[in-house]
Amino acid sequence: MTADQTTPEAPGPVVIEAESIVKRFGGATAVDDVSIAVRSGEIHGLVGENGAGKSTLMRILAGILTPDQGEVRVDGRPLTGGTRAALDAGIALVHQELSLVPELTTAENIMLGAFPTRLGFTNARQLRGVAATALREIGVSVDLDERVGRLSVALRQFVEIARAVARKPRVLILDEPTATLTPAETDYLLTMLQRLAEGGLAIIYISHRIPEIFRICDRVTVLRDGQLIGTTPIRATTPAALVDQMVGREYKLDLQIRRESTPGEVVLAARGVRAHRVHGVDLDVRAGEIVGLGGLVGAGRTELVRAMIGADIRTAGRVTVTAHGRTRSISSYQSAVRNGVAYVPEERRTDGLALTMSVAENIALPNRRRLATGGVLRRSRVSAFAQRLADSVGLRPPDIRKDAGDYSGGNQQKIVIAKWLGRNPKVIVLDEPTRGVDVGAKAEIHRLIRELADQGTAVLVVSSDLPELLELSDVIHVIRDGRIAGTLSGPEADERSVMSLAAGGGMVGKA
Amino acid sequence: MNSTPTLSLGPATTDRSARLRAALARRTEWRGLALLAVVVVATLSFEPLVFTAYPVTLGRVALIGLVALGLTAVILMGELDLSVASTLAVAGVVMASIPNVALGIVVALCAGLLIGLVNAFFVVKVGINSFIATLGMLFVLRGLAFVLSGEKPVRMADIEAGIAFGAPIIGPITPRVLIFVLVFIGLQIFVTKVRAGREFYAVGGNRQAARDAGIPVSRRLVTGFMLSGFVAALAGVINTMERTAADPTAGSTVLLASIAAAIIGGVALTGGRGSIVGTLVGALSLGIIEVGLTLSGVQVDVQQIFIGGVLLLAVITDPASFRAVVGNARSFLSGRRGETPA
Amino acid sequence: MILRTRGTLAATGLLVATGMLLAGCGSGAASDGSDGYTVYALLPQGNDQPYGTTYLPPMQEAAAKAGIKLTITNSQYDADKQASECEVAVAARPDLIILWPAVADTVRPCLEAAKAADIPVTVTNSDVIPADKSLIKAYSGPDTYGQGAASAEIMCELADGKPTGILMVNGLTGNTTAINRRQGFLDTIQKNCPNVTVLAEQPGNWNKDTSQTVTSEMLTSVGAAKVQGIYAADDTMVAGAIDALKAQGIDPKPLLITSIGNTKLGNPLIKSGELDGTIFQSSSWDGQNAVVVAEKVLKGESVDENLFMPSVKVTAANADSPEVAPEW
Amino acid sequence: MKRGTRPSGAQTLQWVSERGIFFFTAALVAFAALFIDNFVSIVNITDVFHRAAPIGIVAVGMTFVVISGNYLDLSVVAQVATAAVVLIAVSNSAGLGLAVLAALAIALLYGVVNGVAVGYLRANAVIVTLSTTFVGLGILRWLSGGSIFFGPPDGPIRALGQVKVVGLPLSALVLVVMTAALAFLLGRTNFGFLIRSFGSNRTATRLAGVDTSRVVVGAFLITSLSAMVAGFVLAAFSNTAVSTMAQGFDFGALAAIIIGGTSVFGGKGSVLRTLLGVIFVSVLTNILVLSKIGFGWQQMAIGALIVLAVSVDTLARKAARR
Repeated sequence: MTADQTTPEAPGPVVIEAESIVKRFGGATAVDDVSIAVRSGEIHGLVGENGAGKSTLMRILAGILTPDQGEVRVDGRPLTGGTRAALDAGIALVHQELSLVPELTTAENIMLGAFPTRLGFTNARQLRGVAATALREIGVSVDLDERVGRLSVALRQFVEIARAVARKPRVLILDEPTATLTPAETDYLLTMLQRLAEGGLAIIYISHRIPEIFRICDRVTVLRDGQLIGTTPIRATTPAALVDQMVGREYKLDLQIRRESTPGEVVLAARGVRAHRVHGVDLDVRAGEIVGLGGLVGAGRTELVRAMIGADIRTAGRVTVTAHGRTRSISSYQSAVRNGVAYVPEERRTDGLALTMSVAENIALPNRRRLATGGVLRRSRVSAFAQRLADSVGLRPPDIRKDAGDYSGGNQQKIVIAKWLGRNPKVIVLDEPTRGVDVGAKAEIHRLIRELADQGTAVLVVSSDLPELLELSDVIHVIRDGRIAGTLSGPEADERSVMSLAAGGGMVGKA
Repeated sequence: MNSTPTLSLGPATTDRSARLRAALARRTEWRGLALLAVVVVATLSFEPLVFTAYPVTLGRVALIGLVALGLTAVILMGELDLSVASTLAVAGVVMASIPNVALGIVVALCAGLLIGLVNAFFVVKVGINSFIATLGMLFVLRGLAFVLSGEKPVRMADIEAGIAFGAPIIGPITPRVLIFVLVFIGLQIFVTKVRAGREFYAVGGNRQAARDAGIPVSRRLVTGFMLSGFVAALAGVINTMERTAADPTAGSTVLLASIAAAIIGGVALTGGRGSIVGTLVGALSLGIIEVGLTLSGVQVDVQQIFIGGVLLLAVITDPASFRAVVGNARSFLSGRRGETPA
Repeated sequence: MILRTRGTLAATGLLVATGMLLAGCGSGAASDGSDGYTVYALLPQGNDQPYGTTYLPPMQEAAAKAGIKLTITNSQYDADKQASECEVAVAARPDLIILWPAVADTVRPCLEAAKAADIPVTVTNSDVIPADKSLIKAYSGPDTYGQGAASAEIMCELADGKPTGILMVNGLTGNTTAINRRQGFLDTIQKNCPNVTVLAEQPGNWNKDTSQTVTSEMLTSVGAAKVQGIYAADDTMVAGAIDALKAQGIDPKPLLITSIGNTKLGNPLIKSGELDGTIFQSSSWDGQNAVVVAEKVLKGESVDENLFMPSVKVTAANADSPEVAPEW
Repeated sequence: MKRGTRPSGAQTLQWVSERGIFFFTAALVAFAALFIDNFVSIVNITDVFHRAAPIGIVAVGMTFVVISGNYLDLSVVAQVATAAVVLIAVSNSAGLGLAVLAALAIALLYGVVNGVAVGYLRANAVIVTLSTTFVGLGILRWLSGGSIFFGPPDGPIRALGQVKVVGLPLSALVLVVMTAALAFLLGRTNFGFLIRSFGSNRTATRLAGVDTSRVVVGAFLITSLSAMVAGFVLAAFSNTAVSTMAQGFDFGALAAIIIGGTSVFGGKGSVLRTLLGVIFVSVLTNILVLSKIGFGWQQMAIGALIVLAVSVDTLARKAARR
């Protein structure tokens, strides 16, 4: 525990190394001749756009996938034998998608796959004991007997980390652990990781968030298109250089580029909205205005927007949409859609797209009425319509006959937006529009959102990505405990002001 | 030194009543228990004989429930075994065809395990959805039962052994009920206390997670299907012993009754949710209704209308259904009035 | 959590209401008080099948006349269900049990249980196997084996010693009646007229449409020219078989066609000459005598071991006779 | 990601596997035509259609429920029997027109009850349709008394059953017309699009502003109406009706749908595939009967075929992915 901050590089011997790894899926090469070595006590950043092969490489390290070529060595010994062997060798992976079993308890989830047994029977006392120790180690308190399905998203993320820690790993791999966390939680997590590394753990940290990499990593490896671009000590690089390496071109993060906006009439108006985790919210969104909703995960932002548009049950309150001088009340989700509301949900894979259907069909879905004559869909009209929209959102490749499931996260999000563009929405509600999306696609999605607003659409954005929120929004409402804790606009809106409202005055972590 | 910073992300339940409430809310058997309570109350009021003649009732429950218990193991993993009824028939025919009773039982039970293995092979190795694989096996095994039996009932060689088997052994408890209770206890312990059984929930609740955590998912699936096959074969053996002959058409109503028992008891067909106790509760409800109606001499068509009605009520009174109805009604009303009540 | 609890409560409420309803209906059915005999009749069919439908009313009528309180169950040919109903019946301690075995081979334990409880058992419609005869008081009903045999006798007479190839349409696979009739028919032609040979056989599942399809297919399979006759295990199926012949442009009249039943569907076919012979089975005789025999046993009167329904052969000669008026 | 060139062998395999049912059916028919005596004759082809038509009409309708991701509709057995009995019994006493209307009303009732329970109340389709089977068959038997109903030998129902179109029975034409109509409905109309979309992802479909509960009701209604037509066809074919008809149509139709290649998880599949699945099973059963093979073996063959067809499909997909 002695704070030895003076040796940030090469703190210990190499624990895990992968040499010349190649992995193909079907015809596509996901990882192409990549080598990486991580030392004990090191936090090793791994960055790259979506589809760069980060997750595949990590799954190979964790024994979930077998490489087509090359080998993984732990302490110089080749690793073969799948997940089990990797676990035994002390490799723990915290997944990007939550990999918990909702019906099992917190303790059982932490010990999943490693239940202590006596004669085949699980040893409940030992199980809870080890789980409790792991939770204590990461400093999170959770009811050990609660079903994980009833925990908040953030808690589940920490339970997952506790599971990795409980195995006393020598290598801890985290794949975008902060994607669902609020800044305060992120801050806590990063501090915790540094502490774990000081204890001699080798950590591989994958993130899209460049500042996090610079805050905790000792070295960083960049992947692009499945190939290794390079590994550099963090002090020898800059955020800009790193982004350039990731995208392979000169790229500027358009932070702080705010839009000139001249909002019009109020289009979306909510009064006294109450719902599960929402305790009375009044909210207006004007034509051509981008309203951001900030706050911690679990503060009730998603619940608020879903209740507003009728996607979830609203227990009280009135929400109206005004278009062409007529004001209509939203009583159900369908009435919301009928009156010009578009909704881009948080979970695009499970809620936004029919993955086994073509891009064209996904785009046609909300527009089916106008594409049909007497209830019969016109194929040529559908494909022309879908193609036009796919092109307008910059879908790559722009093949509308492919299944939506064949596209990467960023492109999938573009499809979701495209299908709503066809309706010329009066209001568009976007929940975490760029979560898990690579840098390039993120910029394009931001461009689309701005264009919509410029055309007079009322835009409501929920985001945990603070720079994104600040960059996009004309007005930011910060939600705390299901209520609006404060409203910020113009120069007063910055990271500090949003955070202090979100956390309830007393700012957590360092300034 | 040891004071690590902590993060509070939600209430860690501490007080006793909250704990109890949380523990109760976790259970999945409420709907089944509600139905059972109603059935018991109703039966007590019009046909108390059901309970005074409890060995009969237990016998019927054991008949409906035994196969359902084995099936639950498979359903917990998010799979389905439609071949159980046919397995029951095949095992019965196999057993009755072998002159030596003990040998017959062993071979029949092995046949059940083998059938489970074959089902598992198609599901695990070939990668077919279990609904389809076992639907195919449903036909194959039913056909096999006819082929093996020459399309007619097969009498046991040793009828006396069968008759002795049907007699009560401990008080009024017949071996069938005893075996049912033992299987129930065994499976209950298996899925709550044994590591492999506990992991069934992981396989059904989040298969990828189970795999990533190093749980041998394939082996668990094989275990589950073999359990289901074994229990179905056991039911076939018991039926044959008790009837002193194997009927190749046996068990025609068993499949749907077992699935119904499991679902009434709160076992989710999507996997990962439910319990062995729930299935028992479901089987008890169905058994008591049936015996009660039979005892009071209700005609079979009217019985069917009752049972179907109760089943329909039980399945549409799921809390999720209520939420859906309440939601719909609320939206409808607020749509009408243009405003929702504060 | 709150919603969940509320949902459960509401569910319970609804279920309780149903339960009350059930209880209300049930109590009406369970009236008692008469000091007559109580009898359980364990049948495998009832109002769900044509035969049972016409079997039940005469049975209930006879019971009412004899002052017998009759409780009827219907196991729908499920041996396990019938076994459980038998346990229920034994537990209820009636004065007598009337049994119509769902699967004859499986009723031994039921008979043993009844004997242990000192409840006499009479059997109706389908007899128990010979080994179990000692456990029952009496049997009344058709001789299903004998019906097959009688139908075969008509066939033999018609074939008149000439080599005759026939098709056979059986009942539902695995069903006791189907098995017995088939066996009776096969045994008799083997014994009486080996000149009759079965060219092909398939189950017709007691259905007219299934029978028509399989008959047509069997005709194709063996070659229609080689087929000189058809035996079907009941009149419904023979009607389908005759339709199959007609559909292929074959006149059924010259062919030797026999079946069992003389039902409302079969009788006109006899009269039109398409069906050459069938065996009359009176469902009302069957139902009535089930109770008559039971009553005799209850009163301690002596009964014959077997009271066989006369297996009356019906041909064009006696098709109009009131004695064989079709009942169903 | 870089795209390599896919080995052509695997590509071919996948192409074949996606069209498996077309090849299987063609191969089986070719085999039968070559090696089974009298297979190719108008009489025998008529028999194949007699086998295929009633269950096929049920299956093409039930495809809607399967594609919508709701497993199956077990109550088709009760529905077919009810429609047949109502058609004959009511037309005997009150005329054909009223009989059809009554059957239609009952079919709509079935569709609405099943659909509302599954669509609006989110209840499990297997249990819902199992309960409606119990209730429906119970009521049918209670009211009909289990009697066999038969129409007059010169009645309109009999006449319809005897009509031939280009040498084939009217039921074959009904099957083809139903398939074509339902294929159009599923493949080309908004309603069919919503069924497929709902089967592929119900949440996404709801969030596109679709009244998904109504879509489910629609799927069950289509199934019910098809079952009604199947009941009519069955009644017209034999001119008789009884409550024990159509046994095994539930899993039989499902087997045909699966052999056709429609996914039980919903989203993927087509009505034409179901038709081929039905024809495949009917031809196979026909061949077995023609070869004098007994009932037990027939069942085994059908079961083995389900497993085989799906195994080949799955393995080919795996191979193609490699």
